[in-house]
Amino acid sequence: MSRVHRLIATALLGFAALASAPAEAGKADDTLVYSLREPIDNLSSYFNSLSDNLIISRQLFDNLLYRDPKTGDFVPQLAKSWRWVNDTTLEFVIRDGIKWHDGSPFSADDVVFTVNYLANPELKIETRARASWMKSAEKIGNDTVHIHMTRAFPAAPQFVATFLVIYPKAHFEKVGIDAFKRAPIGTGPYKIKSFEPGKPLLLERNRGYFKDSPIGQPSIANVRIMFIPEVQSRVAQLMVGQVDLIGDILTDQMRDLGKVPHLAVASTETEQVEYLFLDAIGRSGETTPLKHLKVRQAIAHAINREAIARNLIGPNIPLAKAACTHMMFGCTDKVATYAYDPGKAKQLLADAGYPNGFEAPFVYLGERRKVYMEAIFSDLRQVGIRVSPQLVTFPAYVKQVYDGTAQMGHGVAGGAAVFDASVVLGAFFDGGGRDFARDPLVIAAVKEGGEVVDPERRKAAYAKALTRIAEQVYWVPLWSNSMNYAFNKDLAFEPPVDNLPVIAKMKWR
Amino acid sequence: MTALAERRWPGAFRHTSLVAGGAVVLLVALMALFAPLVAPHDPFLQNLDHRLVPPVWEAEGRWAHPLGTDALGRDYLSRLVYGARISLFIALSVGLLSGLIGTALGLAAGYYGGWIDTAMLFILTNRLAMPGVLITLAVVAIVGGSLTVVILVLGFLNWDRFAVVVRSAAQREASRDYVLAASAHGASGFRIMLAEILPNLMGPLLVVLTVEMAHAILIEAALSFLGLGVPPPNPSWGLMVNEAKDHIFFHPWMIFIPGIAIFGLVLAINLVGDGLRDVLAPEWRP
Amino acid sequence: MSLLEIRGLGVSAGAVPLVRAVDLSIARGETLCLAGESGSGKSLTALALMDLLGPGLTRRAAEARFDGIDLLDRGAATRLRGDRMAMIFQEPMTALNPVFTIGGQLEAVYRRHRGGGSAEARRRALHLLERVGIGAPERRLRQFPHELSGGLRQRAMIAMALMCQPDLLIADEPTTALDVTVQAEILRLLKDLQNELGLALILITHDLGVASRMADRCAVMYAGEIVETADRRTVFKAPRHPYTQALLRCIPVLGDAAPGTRLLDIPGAMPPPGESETGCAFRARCTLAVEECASTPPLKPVAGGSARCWFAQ
Amino acid sequence: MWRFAARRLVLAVLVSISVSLICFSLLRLSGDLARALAGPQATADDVVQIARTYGLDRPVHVQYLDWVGRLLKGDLGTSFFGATPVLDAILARAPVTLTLAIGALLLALAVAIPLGVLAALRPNTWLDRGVAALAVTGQAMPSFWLGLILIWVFGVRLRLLPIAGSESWRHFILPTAVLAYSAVPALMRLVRAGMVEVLASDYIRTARAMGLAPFAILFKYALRNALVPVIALAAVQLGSLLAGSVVIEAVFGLNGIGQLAWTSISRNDFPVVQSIVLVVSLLYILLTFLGDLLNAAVDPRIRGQA
Repeated sequence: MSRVHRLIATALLGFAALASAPAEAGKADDTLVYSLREPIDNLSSYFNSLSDNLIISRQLFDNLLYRDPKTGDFVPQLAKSWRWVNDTTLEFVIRDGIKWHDGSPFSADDVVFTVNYLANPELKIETRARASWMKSAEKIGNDTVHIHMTRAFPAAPQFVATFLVIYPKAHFEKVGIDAFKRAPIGTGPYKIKSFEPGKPLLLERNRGYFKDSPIGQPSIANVRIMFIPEVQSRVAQLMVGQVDLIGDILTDQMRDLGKVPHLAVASTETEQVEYLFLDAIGRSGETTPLKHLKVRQAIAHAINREAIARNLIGPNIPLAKAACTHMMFGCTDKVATYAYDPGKAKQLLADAGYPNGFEAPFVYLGERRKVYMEAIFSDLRQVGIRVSPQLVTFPAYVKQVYDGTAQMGHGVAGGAAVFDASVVLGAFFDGGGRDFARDPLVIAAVKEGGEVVDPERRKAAYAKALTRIAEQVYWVPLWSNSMNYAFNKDLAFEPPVDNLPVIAKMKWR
Repeated sequence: MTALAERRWPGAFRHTSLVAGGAVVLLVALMALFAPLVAPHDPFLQNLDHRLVPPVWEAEGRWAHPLGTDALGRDYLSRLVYGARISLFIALSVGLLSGLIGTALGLAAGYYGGWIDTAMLFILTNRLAMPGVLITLAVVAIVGGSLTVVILVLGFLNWDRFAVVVRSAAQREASRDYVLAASAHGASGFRIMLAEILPNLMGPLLVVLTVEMAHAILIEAALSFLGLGVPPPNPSWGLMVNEAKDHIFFHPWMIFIPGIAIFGLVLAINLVGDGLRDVLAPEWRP
Repeated sequence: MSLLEIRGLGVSAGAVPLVRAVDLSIARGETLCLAGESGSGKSLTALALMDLLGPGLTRRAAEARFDGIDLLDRGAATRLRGDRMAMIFQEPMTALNPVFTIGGQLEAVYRRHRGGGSAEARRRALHLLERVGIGAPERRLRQFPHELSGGLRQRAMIAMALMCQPDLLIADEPTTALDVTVQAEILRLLKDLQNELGLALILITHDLGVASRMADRCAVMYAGEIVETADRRTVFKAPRHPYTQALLRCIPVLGDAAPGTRLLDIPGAMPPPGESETGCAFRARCTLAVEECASTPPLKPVAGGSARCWFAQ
Repeated sequence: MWRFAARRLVLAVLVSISVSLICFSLLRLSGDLARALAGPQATADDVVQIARTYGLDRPVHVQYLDWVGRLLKGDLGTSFFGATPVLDAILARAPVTLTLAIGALLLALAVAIPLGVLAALRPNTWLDRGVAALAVTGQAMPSFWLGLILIWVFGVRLRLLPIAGSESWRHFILPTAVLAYSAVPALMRLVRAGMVEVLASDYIRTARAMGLAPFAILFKYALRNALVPVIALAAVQLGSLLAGSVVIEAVFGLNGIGQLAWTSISRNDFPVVQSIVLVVSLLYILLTFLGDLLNAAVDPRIRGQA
């Protein structure tokens, strides 16, 4: 082609691009456009700890177990049945007839391979904690697999259902991890149509998805996943119809978007609990006022959790009474509670020797929490506690917590779709780096709950710990973390409590 | 004579700009100084029952909150008034800190020359090669944002213009007769720099100071926009933009007000700077 | 018939007149010196002739003809510039474009007015560089201005001005910025070239020594006006205007002044432009000034020329 | 010329070395990396394991030398997240950022040069004043704010342009315009000042006296001289546009290097952060080096100085 021809062709193409409207999302072309936050380089949830990656994994892969969000029960997915063999061994019987996206059959070997691959401590995965409970896997007969654990780990079924997506042994061994991260093959309801870092991820329905899957059959033909970090841009795209579904928006934005005619909104509580932690043992310095129980009680009384939750968190989000959410196994609400009472808070401060209040740094994470965090600061300010807030990044936050330099702060506990009180208590009240109470009584109870498998004994142990935490106000539990979604009215969508939407369950109305 | 006049921006414009810019800066400074008298409400007082009240020119606005209220029901006008304090404080502190560093380096390099000059130029090249925005972000992300951190980081990163200007001015002044005379009388290099050369650099220094102040306000706003600037509940204008951006599509006035305040103040400071340059140091026109 | 004929030329910056009512004429082969203190309007007069005034400056004239061509017609003036009228300047250091070679700059002038290939232009440039006394012209053509000394640059400037064989050369203080020895060489070169090429030369200088050596006729300017114009003999032996007389008193030996002698010692200063609208501009410094001088004197014809003074005879 | 280039090259190498050292030490100031990497559910054993796998338990100077050694082999290391080679991550995103930065620079030059020239040709006119106003407002405009407002106007209200993403050239219109607007003032002032100075210079008067064509005088003689400093500034500006694209990329959802830098900063992905800082610095050094050479090519006086 001559240079002139090329120029003309380019010009015409440019003109065509200008003339054509931007790709609209929606029902008409049976393409769901879902806007996520963080751009991803690879599609392996083991080699990428971003929560958005877990969402994508959900669509491409299956787990051995699936947790029914309605009942909270673990139902078999890739497995046909499962049971505890002993405190450190789980047994799974594998379904037959399931096929990988490339048509090859799924087998017990794939499960064994995946577990053993991840259990290798030398493997460079930054989501090590998701795998470190597993020691090895062993094939018992044709379709039965045992997973051996490194320690007694009662939350194992939860981890299996949430994190342990199964990889294809033969394909993985053929292409290697680097190629697999870019073009993975799963058993899941959707398969990859195209993936280039920096571009939207295109998925298409897996027509050969196995019939007995507890999540049902995928209904929407095509999925286009975009990555847009700035929440306003996501909101704007939804408003102009370029996107069908967005999550992680502020309550105020959700309310406003709900007024837009072609949009619908939904909000759900999640399995995470938000809390304030208080340095009750003086890790940050012997002189911290927070060592006084009365000061901690004053803080609990000073915050108008009800008003903040109603106005800024969301209409149906339950307040947390204890250091857990009601969805977690082992949680209880039969603990001491502290009603909003600024007068009493001032009195308690005066009794503790701080009639004029005090100043303290306050560390927290998360840009989108800023608004209600400010409301909390303002309430504290009313009773004389002047906090200097530090909105930091995750590493800086972790450092302050582990080093014990933080006096007080906000946190979100639980999560990563683990519905078990151990995920809160085992992490924050185990006497370790993140424990600002280091109360022997609590530590012992938490240890017990984390090791025994008997549900009733676990419940009792956790109740003991939670009661003590509330009495001593080691934490001020706030409310369940919530997640807000807005979406195209044509889309039938129910927000999942585990923050991991399953596209296979969505339909066009 | 014509060449000199042509070098500057138009004469009439120059004067109006200096006057107009100066008036705005003065107004903002007064507002900041007498914030408690000017602001109708406590800028920190939240009222969750009166959130997102629009400003008076909107249909549901009321005079109790002339510029409306923010997402926590705090009076927007009061926050704007108190925010002027923070913006000006940051601008001045960063300007002075970077001015101190840059002037010291520039003076030493320009006056002594030789290896000191070479060393300074090397440091300067290094500084210019470092992506300032990225470093600022990284440092603030690591240590956490606070007024002090923001001022220190910006102060330590933005001295280059001072150093460049002071260095060449000092080189020129160092060869003047009065410096030679002082040096012949046995005055020390340090004394000559401070007592003889520095006073003669006030014009260009003042001009660079305005540039850096304007720059500091913009950078702080950008940091706050990314959530790494001055921490809440301080009513920094950048933070107000940051908080308002959540509401841009439904309550656009929220982002317009602090955005225009930043734009206006920076514009005014730049106008003052341009005017000062024409008056004090025409040779420093870019 | 004279080559250049100017009547009533004025230059003003807005409403402020800088040069007023200048009449000039010059014949082929003649040298006219425009003399006067700095700020007297000599250079502006020359720039106005060439239509080279900077922005903000305007010129007007009753009549301006070059070889019968109307210079007030801008297009005509533009076509003449560099072709039949050329000009060289005081600062050889800055008058040449630093980013082009000497050869490139010379050739551009030739090609602009004569067209033709670059080979022809190059031959012409080589010839002229040789003619103005630059050694190794081949090499110089490829050099940049900053590689040449001040004297060489001025020679290159002269060569550039002569590229198209002009009829008139205006030299604005061509030697002021140069060393004394180089000055004499350049002046000699100009004189030789003039004789050889039959150039009309307008030489602008504040140096009466230069004027007395070079001029056929001399026009003395003061505060934007020509105060006396006459042949060299009259100006230097029998000046009629008190200003010219005062100037000459400053030079040690009349008519025999060495180049480089400066005009220095007339008490007082020239009035700034726009200050006095009427009256003789020199009266504040004039020892002869009387009441009559408050009204503007005409340029009165006197023996050998004319002078703008009530007392001139 | 060669001596000039060689001297600049030595300086460039020295600066590169010290920049690498500064980058490395600056970013080691922060917290315990292994812990941050390990995530919220990690146990103490997990943390130790991670420190060992990533080599974070070695002395700092060993880590630095190791890093530099690999750098020289073209290995920028591996991201802590996703185990992606940093070079791949940067290269994958480079097209977006380079399109944005170069586009913005070209747009800025396309605006700044004609307007600067026009303002210089017509000083003290309304045109000149308008250009001055454009420069002053451009300097005072918070770009993230302008970006959001433009999204609101063109994306949401008028629905003329896409809001976020980088799929077609239409996606680049708004971010390029916003970024260019911030670069225009400095360039335009420089062009105007340079043109005013050059037009008033003796050699332009000479050119006019020699009767050269006005068009040629303006474009061949004057502009070429006035653009000498503009070249250097443009090279510097490209560097700062790359760094400045952090905010713009966040606003417009462009997945470029700025975005990579920002996400990596917020999760302390050291290998990525320090590589990006280094790459941007090296690019700046390279650009100024090229700018110097280009200047020398245009202006023979600079060549002579060395």
